[in-house]
Amino acid sequence: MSDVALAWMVLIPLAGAALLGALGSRQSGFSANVAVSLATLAGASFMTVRVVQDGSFSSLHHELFVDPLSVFLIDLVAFVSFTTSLFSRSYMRAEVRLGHLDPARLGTYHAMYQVFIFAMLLALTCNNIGVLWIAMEGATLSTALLISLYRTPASLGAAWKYFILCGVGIALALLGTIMVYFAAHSVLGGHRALLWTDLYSVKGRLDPAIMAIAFVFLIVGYGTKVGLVPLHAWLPDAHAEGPTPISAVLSGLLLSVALYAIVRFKALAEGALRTNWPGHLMIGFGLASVLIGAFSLSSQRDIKRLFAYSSVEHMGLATFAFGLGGPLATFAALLHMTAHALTKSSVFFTSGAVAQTAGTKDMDGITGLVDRDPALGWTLMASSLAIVGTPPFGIFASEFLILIAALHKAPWSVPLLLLALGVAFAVIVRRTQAMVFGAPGASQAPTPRTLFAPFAHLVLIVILGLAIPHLLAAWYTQAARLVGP
Amino acid sequence: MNVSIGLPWGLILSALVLWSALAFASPFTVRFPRIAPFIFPLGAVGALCVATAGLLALHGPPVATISPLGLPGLPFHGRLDALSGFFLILFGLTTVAISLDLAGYRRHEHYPTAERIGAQYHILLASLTLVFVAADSYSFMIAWEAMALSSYLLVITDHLSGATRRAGFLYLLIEHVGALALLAAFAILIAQGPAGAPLSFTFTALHAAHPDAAVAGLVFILAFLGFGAKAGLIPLHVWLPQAHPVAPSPISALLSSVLLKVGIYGLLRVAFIILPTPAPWWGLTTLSIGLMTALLGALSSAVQNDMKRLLAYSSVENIGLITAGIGLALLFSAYGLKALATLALIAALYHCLNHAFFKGLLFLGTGSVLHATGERRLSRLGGLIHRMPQTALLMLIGTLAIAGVPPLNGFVSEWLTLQAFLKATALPRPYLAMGIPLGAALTALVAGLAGYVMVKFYGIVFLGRPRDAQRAQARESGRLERAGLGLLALLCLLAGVWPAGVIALIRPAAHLLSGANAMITTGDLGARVGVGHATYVPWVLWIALGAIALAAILILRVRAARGARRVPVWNCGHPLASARIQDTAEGFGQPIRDVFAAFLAMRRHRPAQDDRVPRYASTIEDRFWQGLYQPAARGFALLFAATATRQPRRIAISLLGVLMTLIGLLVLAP
Amino acid sequence: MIAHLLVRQTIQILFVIAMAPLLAGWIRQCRAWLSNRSGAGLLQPYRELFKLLRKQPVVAEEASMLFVATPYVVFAAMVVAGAMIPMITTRLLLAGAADAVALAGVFTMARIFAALAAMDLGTAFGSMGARRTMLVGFLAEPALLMVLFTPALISGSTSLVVIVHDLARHGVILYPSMVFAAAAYVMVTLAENARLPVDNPDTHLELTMIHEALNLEYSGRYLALIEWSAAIKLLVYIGIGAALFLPWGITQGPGLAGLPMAYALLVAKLAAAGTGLAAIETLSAKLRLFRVPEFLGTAFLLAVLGLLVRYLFGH
Amino acid sequence: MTTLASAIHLLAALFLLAAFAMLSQRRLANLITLYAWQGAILASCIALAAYATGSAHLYASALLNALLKILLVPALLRSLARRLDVQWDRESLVQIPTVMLIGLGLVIFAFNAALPIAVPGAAINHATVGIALAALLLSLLMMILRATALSQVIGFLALENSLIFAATSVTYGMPMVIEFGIALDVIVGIFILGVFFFHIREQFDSLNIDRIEGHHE
Repeated sequence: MSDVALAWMVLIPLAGAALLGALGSRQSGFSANVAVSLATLAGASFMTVRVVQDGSFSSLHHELFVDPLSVFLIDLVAFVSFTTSLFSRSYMRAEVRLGHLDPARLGTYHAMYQVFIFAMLLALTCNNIGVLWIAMEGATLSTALLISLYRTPASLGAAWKYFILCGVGIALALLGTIMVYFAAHSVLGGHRALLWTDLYSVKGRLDPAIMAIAFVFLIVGYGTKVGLVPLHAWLPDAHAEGPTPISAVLSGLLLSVALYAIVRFKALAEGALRTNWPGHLMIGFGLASVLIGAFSLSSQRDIKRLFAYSSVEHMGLATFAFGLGGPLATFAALLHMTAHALTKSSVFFTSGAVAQTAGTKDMDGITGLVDRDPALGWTLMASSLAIVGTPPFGIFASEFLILIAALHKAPWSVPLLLLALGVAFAVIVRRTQAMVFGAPGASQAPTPRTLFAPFAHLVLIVILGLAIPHLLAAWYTQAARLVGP
Repeated sequence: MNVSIGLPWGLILSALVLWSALAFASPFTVRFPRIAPFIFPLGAVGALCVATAGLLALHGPPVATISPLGLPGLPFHGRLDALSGFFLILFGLTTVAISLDLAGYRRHEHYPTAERIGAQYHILLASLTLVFVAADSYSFMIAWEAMALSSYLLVITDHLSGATRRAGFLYLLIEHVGALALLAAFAILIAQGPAGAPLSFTFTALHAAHPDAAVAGLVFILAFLGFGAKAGLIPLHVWLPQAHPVAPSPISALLSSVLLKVGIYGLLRVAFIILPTPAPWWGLTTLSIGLMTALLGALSSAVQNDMKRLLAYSSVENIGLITAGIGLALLFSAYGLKALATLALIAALYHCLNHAFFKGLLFLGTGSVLHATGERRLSRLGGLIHRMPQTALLMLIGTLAIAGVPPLNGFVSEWLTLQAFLKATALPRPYLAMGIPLGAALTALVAGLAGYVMVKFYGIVFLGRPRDAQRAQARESGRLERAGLGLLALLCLLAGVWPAGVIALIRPAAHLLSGANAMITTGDLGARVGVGHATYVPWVLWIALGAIALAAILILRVRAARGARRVPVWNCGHPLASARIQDTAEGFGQPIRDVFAAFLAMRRHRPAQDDRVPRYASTIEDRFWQGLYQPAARGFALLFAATATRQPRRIAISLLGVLMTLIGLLVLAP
Repeated sequence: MIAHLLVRQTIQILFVIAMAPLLAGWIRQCRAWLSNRSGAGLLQPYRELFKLLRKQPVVAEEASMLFVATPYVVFAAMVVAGAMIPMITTRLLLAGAADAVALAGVFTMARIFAALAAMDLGTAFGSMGARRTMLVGFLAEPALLMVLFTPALISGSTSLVVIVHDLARHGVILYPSMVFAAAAYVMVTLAENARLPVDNPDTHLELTMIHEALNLEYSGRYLALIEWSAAIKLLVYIGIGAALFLPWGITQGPGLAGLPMAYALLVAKLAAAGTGLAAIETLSAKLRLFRVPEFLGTAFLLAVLGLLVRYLFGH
Repeated sequence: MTTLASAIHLLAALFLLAAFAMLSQRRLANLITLYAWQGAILASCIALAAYATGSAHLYASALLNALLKILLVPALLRSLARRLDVQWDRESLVQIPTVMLIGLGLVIFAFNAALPIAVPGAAINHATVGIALAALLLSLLMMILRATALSQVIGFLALENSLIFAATSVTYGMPMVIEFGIALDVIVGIFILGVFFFHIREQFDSLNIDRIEGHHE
C-alpha cells in the first residue's frame, strides 16, 4: 500500500494547486499553502521510512520509483518547499502590504508554486525519461509565470528571457531523450526503452555513437536549466526579478533537479561509451561555471544577482565533481548539492528580508544592519559565511572532499578551483560586511517577518558540516555506486 | 593510540563548556546586568584550567581522544602532546591576565564590555584551545576558521569606523587565503593515500603518507604560506599593523600574544611532526624570510607615530626572530644535527613565551593609557609616569624585557638564539657555515633597533611632559587592569631570572619535535643556563647589580650632608617655554629614516617658504603594499571587469551561445 | 677555594673602581702632551669626582624616580661588567655569570637607562641625546658582536674565560683574523665610549654632543656617578680588548701568587692602550653625526672580514 | 516499402524546405501560414509512418498533430497577431542571402553530424535524423535572428515541430504518453505566451525584444 503512498506524495501538491487556485487572493491562501507543503513533507517522510525499511522500490507498474540517488533529493525538495512556504507566508504578506504586489495575483502565485513543486517531485520520482522531460518543461512554464509575478518591465523581461532560453534548452533535451529512446529502442523495444530501471540494465549494449550525440543534446538542454556557463544568461535575471521565495526554490531545488537529470544520463552515456568522455564534458562545463561565476560576482550591485552568480559557481562545482566520477567525488558532489540547496535558500530568505527591510536591492544602499536589526544582520553574516564555504558549515566539508578528489583525478584543476573559491570569498564577504556593519543607513520601518526558516536551514547546514547523519552518508555512498562507472 | 578521558582532557572539556556557557550568556548581560561582572573572571578560570592541562600534558605519554562528532568514518581526533601542552600553557597564562584586564573594563561604557565582545571572545578562546589539541586536518581546519572568524569579529568591535572595517576585512581576507593554502596542503597529503582506500585525515595518517621530496616540498611551501599569513611573515604581514591597532587593546594583546603563535605552532606541527625529514632549502627559506621579517618589522616600528601600530610592527619583528630560530632548527635537522636543532627550537619557543608575556603586557598597558587619555598618537602623549606611576613601573618592566636587556626574559631567548647561530659553523656546507653568522649580526642589529624603539615608546608616552594640555588629567588605571598587567610583568621577571624553569617547560616539546636532547645544561638552583662552556646566570647578575647599587646608595647617602634640592629644569639656561619643544615621535624616528631610507617608502610634505601655517608631515608606507598588493588588486579588478563585459545580455546573443556550444560539442563528439 | 675566588673578585672590583679615573686622567694627560699642553695632572679626575660628591645635588622638579635611580643603575652595571671580565685572572666568582654576549647586554641595559633618564625631563637636548646614543648603540652592537664572534669561533665558546684560556694557551701567535677583529674593536670602543671621532668628550657643543647631552641635568653626586661609570666603561672596554687580543699574562692558576704580576701587566696594557687612544683622538677630527653610521658600518665590515678570514685559514 | 521510403524522404525534404522558407519570410501572416504548412507536412509524414508500421497510436498521433499544428496553433497565433496588430518583423541585422548561406552551412553540418547514427535495417532513419537536426538548427537560427517576440515564438514552435518529426519518423513514434505531454506543453505554452504578450505590450508598447531587454541590468 505504501507503493501508492509515493503516488500520493507526488499528487498532493497538484491537488493543493487546484485548491489554492480556487482560494485565489484570500488571506487563507498563505496558510493553506503552508498546510499543503506540510502535507507533502509528511508524505515524503512516510516514503523515506519505507525506503529505509526495504531499500529502493517502484510503484504504478514501474512508472514511479525511488532509489538512493533520488530519495534524499525528494526529501530535500519537500523540506525546502515547506520552509519556503513558511517564509513566503510572512514575506509575501509584507509585499502585499507594502504595495509591491497586487493581491489579485496571490491565487496564481500559490497555485503555480505548488505546480512547480509537483513538477520537481514528478521529475525526481518518475522512472520514465519522457515523463522526466515533461516534468522539467512543466517546471519551466510554472516558474516563468512566477518570475513575471510582479509584472514590472524588469520582471517581464527576465521571465521572457527565461522562457525562451530554457524553452530552447528543454527542446534540445527532448531531442536527446528521443535519441536515447532511439538507441534503446533496438535493444529493449517499445515502452520499456524509456524506463530508467530497464535502461540501466542494458546500458552496456546501447549504440555508443548515438548515445554520444544524445548526451551532447541532454547536457546542453538540461545544462541550460542548471545554469552552466555559457548557457546561464537567464539565471541572474530570473533570480533577481522573481519574488524572493521563488529565487530560493529556483536556486535551491530546480538547479539541483536539473543536475540530477544530467547525472542520471551521464551514468547511462558512460556505460554505453565505455569512456568517461561525458565526465570530461561535465568537468569542462563545471570549471567554466566555477570560474566565470566567481569572477562575475564583484561587478554586481543587486544583492540577489550577487547570490545568483554564486549559484552558478556552486552548481559548476557540483557538476565538476560529478564529472570527476568515482565514489569520493560523487559523494562530495551529492553532499555539495544538499548543502548548497539548504544554504542558498537560507541566503535568499535573508537577503530578501534584508531588501524588504531596507527598501532596496542595491547593496550600496544597505548598511549597518547589525545595529538596526541584530538578528537579521547576524543571520545574513552567517548565511553568507556558510555559502562561501567557511567551516563548520556543510559546504566546507563538500568543498574539502571535492579538492581531495580533484587532486586524485585532475590535479591541474586545483589551482583554478582555489582561485575561484578565494575570489568568491573575498567579494561576498566584503559586500556582506559593508551591509551588516557600519553606521545604520536611512532607517526603514522594519517589516515583521520570521527568521525561523533561515535558522532551521543554518542548523541543518552545521549538522552537515560537523556530523553527517549515517543514513544520509549511506544513501550518498549507494548513490555514488549507482552513478559511478 | 590509547583513548582515554584523563585529567587533562577533563580540564580542557570543562574549560570549553565554561567558555561556551559564557559566550552564550554574554549577550544577556544587557537584560541582567548583575551577571556582567562575573563573565570575564570566569573566563580567566577557564584559561587557568587550560594552562593546567597543558602542564599535565608536558610529561607523560601523549593522550589521544576521539569525539562522537565528525564526518562518517572520520570522527574528530584530539591529541595532547608536549607541543600542544607548551602552547596551551602559553595561551592559558596570557589569557588569564587578559581576561582580568577585560574585567576591569566594565566601567568604561564605550569600551569592550561583556555585552559587546563576550560572545566572540570566549568563542575565540574555545577555538584556540581546539586548534592546539586537534589531531586531524578536518577538525583542525574547523577550529582554525572559527578562530579566524571570531577574532575578525573582535577586531571590528568598533565597526562604525571605516578604517576598522577595512582593516578587519584585510585581516579576514589574508587569513582566508592562508586557510585555502592550508586546505590545499592537507588535501595533497590526504590524496597521497591510494585512490581506492578510505580517506584518513588524522595527523598520524598524514605522517604515514610519506610523500616524495617534491610533494613534501610543495606541502611545506603551502603550509608556510598558510601559517605565515597567520603569523604575519612578509609578504603576508600587511594585515597585522592595520588590524592590531584598531582592535580594543586587550584584544590586540590576545592577537599579538597568542594568535600569532598559533601560526608558529602550526608551522612546527607540520614541518617537524607531519612531514618527513626536512630538506635544507626549507630551513634556508624559513631562516631568510624570518630575518627579513624581523628587520622590516624593527625598522617600521621605529618610524611609527601611533603607539599601537608601533607595538604591532614590533610583533612582526619578534615573529621574524622566532621564525629565524625555527629556520635554523630546520637546517640543523636537515643535516641530522638533532641536538643543535633542539637548541634552536628551545630558543625559538622561549622567545614565543617571552613575546606572549611582554607584548601582552605592553598592549594591555596601551589599553590603560588609552582609557586615561583617549589618545593613541604618540605626538599627543607624554609625562604619564607622574599620573599613573604603577602602570608606568609595570610598563617599564615590559619595555626592558622586550628591549632584550639582562637580567629580564627577553635577553635569555636572544642569548639562546645567538648561541644557536654560533653553532651553525657545524653545518657541512661552507657557504651556510660562513653566511649564517651574518644572520647572527642581523639578529643583533634587530635587537639593537628594538632597544631604540622601546626607548622611543616608553620615553615619549610616559616620560617628559604631557604634549597636550587636556591629556594632563589622566587617572591611574583600575585595580583589575593593574592586576592583569602585574601578572604578566611577574611572568616576565620569572622567565628572566629562572630560565631553567622555563626550559623545563620547553624541553619536552623541543625533544618531541627534533627527537634529541639539547646540548644545553641548567643548574645552580635551576638558574644557570649553559651551552657548552658559555653560561648565563641571571640571579647572580641581579644580586651583583643590586649589591653594588645598594652599596653606592648607602655610601653616598651616608656621606651626603644634605639631600637633593628641587629646582626648575636647567636646560642649558633656556627656560622651558612649552611642552612642544620636546622631541616628537617623528623626530625620534628621523635617524632611522635617514640611515635606512632604502627600506622605507616615505612621502614627505615640507613647508614652503611662504606658508601661512607651515607644517611638516611625513607618511611611511609599506613597500610591499605598493609593490605587491596594489598591483594585485588592480589585476583582479581588470579581470572582473573583463568577465562582466563578456556576459551575454541579449537573448539573441545567448541563443547564439547555445547554438555555438551545441555545434562545438557535436564536432567534439567521438 | 670560594674564599680565594671572593678575594680575587673583591680585589678586581676595587681595582676597576679605583683605577678608572686614573685611566681617564692618563688619557687626558697624554692628549695634553701630544698637543704641547701641560695637562692638569693624572689625579684631576679624582679631584673632580670628590668635588662633585661634596656638592649638594639639585634635581629638577619634573624629575621622576627613574631620573634619580638611573645613575646608580648605570654605575652598578659598569662595575659588574668590570667585575666579570677575566682581565687579570680567569678564576673569578662572577666570570661564570655572563659570557661575552651577556656582557654586551649589560652595556645595552645601562645605555637604555641613561637614554630614558635623559628623556625624563622633556628637554630638547635630553631627548636629542637619547636619540643619538641609541642610534650609535644599535649600530655598534652588531659590530661588537661580530668582533666577539671571531675569537668565540676560534675557541668554540662565547665564554670569555674559555676564550682567554684558549688564546693564551697557544702562546704569542697572531691570528690574521684577530687583526681585523682588533681594528674593528678599536672603532667600536671609540663609538661606545663617546670618544673622537664619534663624539667629543670635552665640549658641550649642542649640535654634535651625544654623551654630554644625556647628563646635562645631573649635578652633584649623580653627575659624579655618571662620569665615574663612564670612566669605568672605558676601562672595561680596554680590559676586554686586552683580554681578547693580548691575553698573555692572565693567571690561570688557583693560587693568589700570580696576581701582582698580572696586575702589573694589566696596568701596562691599559697605559699603552690609553696612549694609543689619546693618539687617535689627537690625530682624528670629529665626524658629522650622519657620518657615524658609515664609520660603524666600516667597523662591522672589518669584523665580518675577520670572520671570513677565520674560515679561510681555519683558525 | 521503397515507395513509402521515398515518399517519406520527399516529405522530409519538404519539411526542411518549409523551415528554410520560414527563415527567409518576414511577413508575420505568411510566417504563420508557413508554420501551418510545416505542420501539415509533419502530420502527413506521421500518417505515412503509421501506414508503414500499421501501428494505431501513430495514426492517433498524426491526427493530434494535424489538429494542433494545422488548425489550433495557427488560429491562436493569427488572433494574437491581429489583436496586437503586428504584421511585419523589423529588418534583421543580417541580410536574407547571408542568412540563407548560414542556413545552408548548418544543414551540411547537421547531415554530417547525423552520419554516425546508422541503425542496421532501417535506412530511412539515417536521413531523417539529419533532416530533423537540420530543421532544428534552422529554427534556432531563426529565433536568433528575429527581432519581435511573436516571430521568435514561431521559431520556437518550428523547433518543436522538428522535434516531433524526429520523434515520430526516426523511431516510428514515441509512446503516446510523451506525445500527449508534448502537446499539452505546447498548448499551455501558447496560452502563457498570450498572457505574456499583453503584459509586455502594456509595459513596453511594442513587442521588440531589445526594448524588453533594455530594462534589467
